[in-house]
Amino acid sequence: MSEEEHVLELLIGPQHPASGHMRLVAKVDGDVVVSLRPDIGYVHRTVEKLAETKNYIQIIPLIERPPLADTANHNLGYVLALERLLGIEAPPRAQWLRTLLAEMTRIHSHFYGLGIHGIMLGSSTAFMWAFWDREIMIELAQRLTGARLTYSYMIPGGVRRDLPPGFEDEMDKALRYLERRIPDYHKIFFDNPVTRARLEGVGVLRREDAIRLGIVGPNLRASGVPYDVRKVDPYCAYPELDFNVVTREEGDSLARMMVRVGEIRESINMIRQILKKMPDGPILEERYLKMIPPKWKEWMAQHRRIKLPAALISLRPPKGEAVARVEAARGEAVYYIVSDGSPKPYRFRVVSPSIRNVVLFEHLIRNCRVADIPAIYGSLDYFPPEADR
Amino acid sequence: MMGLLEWILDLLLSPWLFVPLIYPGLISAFAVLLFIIWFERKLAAKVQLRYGPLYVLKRLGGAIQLVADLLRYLFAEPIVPDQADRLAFIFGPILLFASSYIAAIAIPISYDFYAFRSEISLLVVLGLNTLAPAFNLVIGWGSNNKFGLIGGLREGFLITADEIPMFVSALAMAVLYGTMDLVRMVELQSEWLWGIALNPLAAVTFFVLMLLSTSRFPFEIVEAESEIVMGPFTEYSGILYGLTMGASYVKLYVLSLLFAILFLGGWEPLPPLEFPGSWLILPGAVLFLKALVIMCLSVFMRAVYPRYRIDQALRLAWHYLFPASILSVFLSLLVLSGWSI
Amino acid sequence: MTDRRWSSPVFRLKGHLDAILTGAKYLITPRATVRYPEEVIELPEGYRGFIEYKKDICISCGLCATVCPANAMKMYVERAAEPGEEAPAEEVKPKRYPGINYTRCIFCGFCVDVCPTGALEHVETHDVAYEDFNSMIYPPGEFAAGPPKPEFDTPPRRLRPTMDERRGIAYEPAD
Amino acid sequence: MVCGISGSMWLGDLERTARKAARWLVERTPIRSLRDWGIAFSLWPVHFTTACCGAEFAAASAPRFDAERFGFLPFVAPRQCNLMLIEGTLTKKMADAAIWVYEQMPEPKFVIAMGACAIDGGIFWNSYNIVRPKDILPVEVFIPGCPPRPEAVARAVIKLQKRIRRGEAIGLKV
Amino acid sequence: MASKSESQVQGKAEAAPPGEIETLLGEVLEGLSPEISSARGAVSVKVPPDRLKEAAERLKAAGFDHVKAVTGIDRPDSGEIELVYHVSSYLDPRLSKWIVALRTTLPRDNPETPSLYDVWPSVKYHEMEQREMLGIHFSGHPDPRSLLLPESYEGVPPLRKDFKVKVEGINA
Repeated sequence: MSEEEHVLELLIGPQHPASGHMRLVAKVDGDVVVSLRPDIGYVHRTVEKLAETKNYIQIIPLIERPPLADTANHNLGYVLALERLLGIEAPPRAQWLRTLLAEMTRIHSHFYGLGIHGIMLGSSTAFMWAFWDREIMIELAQRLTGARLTYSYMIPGGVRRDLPPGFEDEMDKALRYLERRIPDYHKIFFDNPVTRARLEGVGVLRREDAIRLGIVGPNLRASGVPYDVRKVDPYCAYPELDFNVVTREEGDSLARMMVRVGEIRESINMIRQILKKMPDGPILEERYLKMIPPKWKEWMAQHRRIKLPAALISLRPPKGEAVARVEAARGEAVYYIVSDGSPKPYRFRVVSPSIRNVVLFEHLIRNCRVADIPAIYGSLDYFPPEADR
Repeated sequence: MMGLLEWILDLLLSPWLFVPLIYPGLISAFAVLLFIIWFERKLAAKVQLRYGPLYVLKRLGGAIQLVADLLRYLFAEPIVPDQADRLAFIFGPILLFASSYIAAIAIPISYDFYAFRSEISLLVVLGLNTLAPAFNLVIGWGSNNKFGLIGGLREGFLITADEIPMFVSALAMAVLYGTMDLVRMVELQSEWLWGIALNPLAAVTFFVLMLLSTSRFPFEIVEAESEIVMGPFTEYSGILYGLTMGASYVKLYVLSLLFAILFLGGWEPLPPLEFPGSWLILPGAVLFLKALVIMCLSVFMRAVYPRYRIDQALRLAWHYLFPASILSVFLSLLVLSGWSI
Repeated sequence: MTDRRWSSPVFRLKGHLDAILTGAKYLITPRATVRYPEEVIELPEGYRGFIEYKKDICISCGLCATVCPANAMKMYVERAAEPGEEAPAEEVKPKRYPGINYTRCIFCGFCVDVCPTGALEHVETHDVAYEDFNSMIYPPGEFAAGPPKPEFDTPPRRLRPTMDERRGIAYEPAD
Repeated sequence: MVCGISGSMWLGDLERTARKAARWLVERTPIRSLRDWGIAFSLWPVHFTTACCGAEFAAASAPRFDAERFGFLPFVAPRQCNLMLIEGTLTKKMADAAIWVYEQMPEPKFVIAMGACAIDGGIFWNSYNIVRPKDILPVEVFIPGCPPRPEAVARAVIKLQKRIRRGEAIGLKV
Repeated sequence: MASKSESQVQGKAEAAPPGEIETLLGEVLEGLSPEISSARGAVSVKVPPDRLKEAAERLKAAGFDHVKAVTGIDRPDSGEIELVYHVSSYLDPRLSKWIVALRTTLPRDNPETPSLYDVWPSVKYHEMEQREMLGIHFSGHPDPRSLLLPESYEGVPPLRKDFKVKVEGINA
């Protein structure tokens, strides 16, 4: 028989319980997937082109939409690139606040990934629990920033709000709750023999392949490459934080999941350190702070937030270009801005972690079983809007 | 007039109509269906720290959620895809549902109330039960959908993997009791011990296989939504879908009744009662409660487990459950010889 | 690095038991749900919900419309009196006021933060759904009339979330 | 998966008569209000995530907000669902799929547009690759926000329930 | 060169003495007429288009094992499209600190360049994206499909400057 005669082409998605916002074209021989081709672009919202029509500050909300669960890290990446372009730096307290929100976002983004992985394996409890524990961090982030997910918190030169009163105590209780919960997750999901059977040895990404294909984030670290931008090229408050880069050697789906769990633990530790070491001081760079009308000073101190100075609306960075990279929850995000001196960027490039990981679909989901498609997909924590931008 | 009413009542209460139509047949099967699906959702919701269906009837915790769902199915547009095999598509679910519940007719509900009593009534129940998965195959093929086809094929693999060990573990009990007559089995359990104490291995094996054959978690493989949408039922809408969804629960109900009779002493500890009327209600209720507990335990697994891959389920069935069922036969012999010494 | 213990059936059996027992444990754990239309979570101060507009202190500077990333805030020209009518000259002179278009608004709060007089402010309301597309567009007059309000059949209980070590988020009555 | 849609399982002239009779019967008040009650408490949105609002949609089904209380159960295949929630931006590529999925759903069926992007594009209003859902689908309820809070999703469901029970939303193709 | 002052502004690059990476790149790319300069956050290396692949091979051999981004920049004023490969290393901690922007310019009316897929397989999806967004033809690229845009898309590639999107003023 020719190949066409015994291979069944399955179109998984875009309407499919486990496809997300993409289509997977799987060629299936019996129960074995011969090859799989990801068909992405279903959420391509043209961020790079739209950025060319927007002022620099208006791009902040724009780049937050694609990586929705992981907004703060991407916001930070963009703002760092912009600050490099402008030649300014945020004051220390703002840097620590940024790091705080980035780690909080990492926790809830990882829970998001774990929850989606759970439902893809059929464990609705893992999904529901993860989405519940996410709410803890979301609730706290909401007190800090005023929004559930789309914080738009970091602006060039600083952050928009200061810690609300009593935040440290509340955070401490929340972190202790999360630490209590993780053993239960282990019992019902991570160490459930069924989960183990589904994930162990499934979708193994070897170390050299991970490097060759340019994989990022927990997926890379699960294959034994200790590459983490927070260590390699530290930004904000990370040089002063004590944390480990979580790695695993196996490179299978289970390892990828467990790296995320390990990173949640690390982030919990980091948040404790951040709240302990947070310096006092202004949260916006002085030159912008001076532009705010004096009549707002008292209001700002009382409400612990800042007014946007009008100068920020139409920032005009000098001609040139800047690159910044951050370790977002799903991996390294690269922001590249080319400025021609006008208030709008000349070329704006976002390289999100998901677009760099999309190659894993065709690489990993091959010669595995149909049921392994969601198991591997879930373990990648791939978020199509982030990839398509 | 009264005569007519009495005649109808008599007819209804006669075992040959009562058993297939009312209990444990159609009507109670529907009642169980309404209850158990709601209960499954509530139970999973509780483990997941939430409420589940609530506002449809708030005082009873949303207990009639399935009524609303059924009404919606009933009034939804029935769609038959152009390329489906119309006959298979329409009659598949009906036959699937019917064959899932038909085995209930061979189940006795008391020492002296049954549609028929036979020396081999256990075989009748098991045999009729094996019919249902075949219609899953028909449905999967008939709806002419790739996911349906894969789901049907999975069912095909699972039939052999679950039905054979299930037969064997049930027959282990027949070996133990020395009969295949379900009424006699209950009688013997009242003299000895409950089957679950006599042969726990067969009980556990049978229970796991029950989960497997009714596609409860962790073996919800035939309609594994994250892999193959709804498997054979992907193309079904409206009331036909309602039937396909209900079928596996009805099968679970029948198997739970069988489990209660084989292992939990049936309507024990009730002795044959003398006063009129009681022969119907009390033993039936006891049996029903036991079956209900088994069903609740089965649906609780949804809150605990992800699902196995098909090959893992097959391996589990052939590597562990099948040998376990064979072992349980020997265990039966051992117990029997121990008993007679 | 693979955990060798998992190859032992006994260890796996223990895993099954652990999972089932953990599930059972959560049968008696209190629920986390806020029953929304009856109970409402009180939002923290400064939550970025719908926007309240105080037209009397607006100075028509247009910064809000300039900063709006989604072009949802627009300046509408308004005259107190039509030209030709008998009116003081400054009332005939067109003045521009912001109106908001919730079909686009992304609730980033930039307009509120940039407003030099504090004429724009967030309210906590966030849970409104519309049946009509055009009713989501608020020209200055309607914008100034106040933010949209959700209707409740019965007045809801307001709950204030606080963190709790055992339950994650505990709620206490806010009133 | 090419599946055509056939309106009915009946054949020939019988079909028309039966349809007429069925419609007449369904339109009678007690049956009709029973039907509307059933539909209102059994709104099953199809798993069709169009963009990032899916994250908040998932949060709406999650324990803290638990939309399942309203009988709102996200379900797997379009054939079994009667509600389509456009969760955020609809790109051109996705719009084809959206129409396809909507066509596959049995009547009565409803559409809710969630998020600014699904109403008028939101921050992506001038993107060259988006479609406004109200142009291609009969949207019953709009939820503003970017993304809307889970409470707002619940609010939209309540609103749709009320509309159905008042007979304002019939969910049929005209 | 601006590298020293920039790195001080960032306050991040103290770990390596400025100039080290430029020297290294100069050695690696000797003979390919590279123009090396430090921009903010990256070290820029410009090579002629016909030397791109060779430069890539040498960088790969020097330990730059993956590509972070491929970016095309349309410059209609000079009639060119600038192509930038942001390259770095996972394994060599000395190189990981740096991002090298390997750049070249292509003519705008017929932008064609050899695909670097053979050198760095990690460019695959980036090059596909730049192809459909800017119309750059990467010869030797293994996958001819469009990536993000619908298959039926026709017209000016969207990220070219002559592709205009609608904008609105602040007035209603």
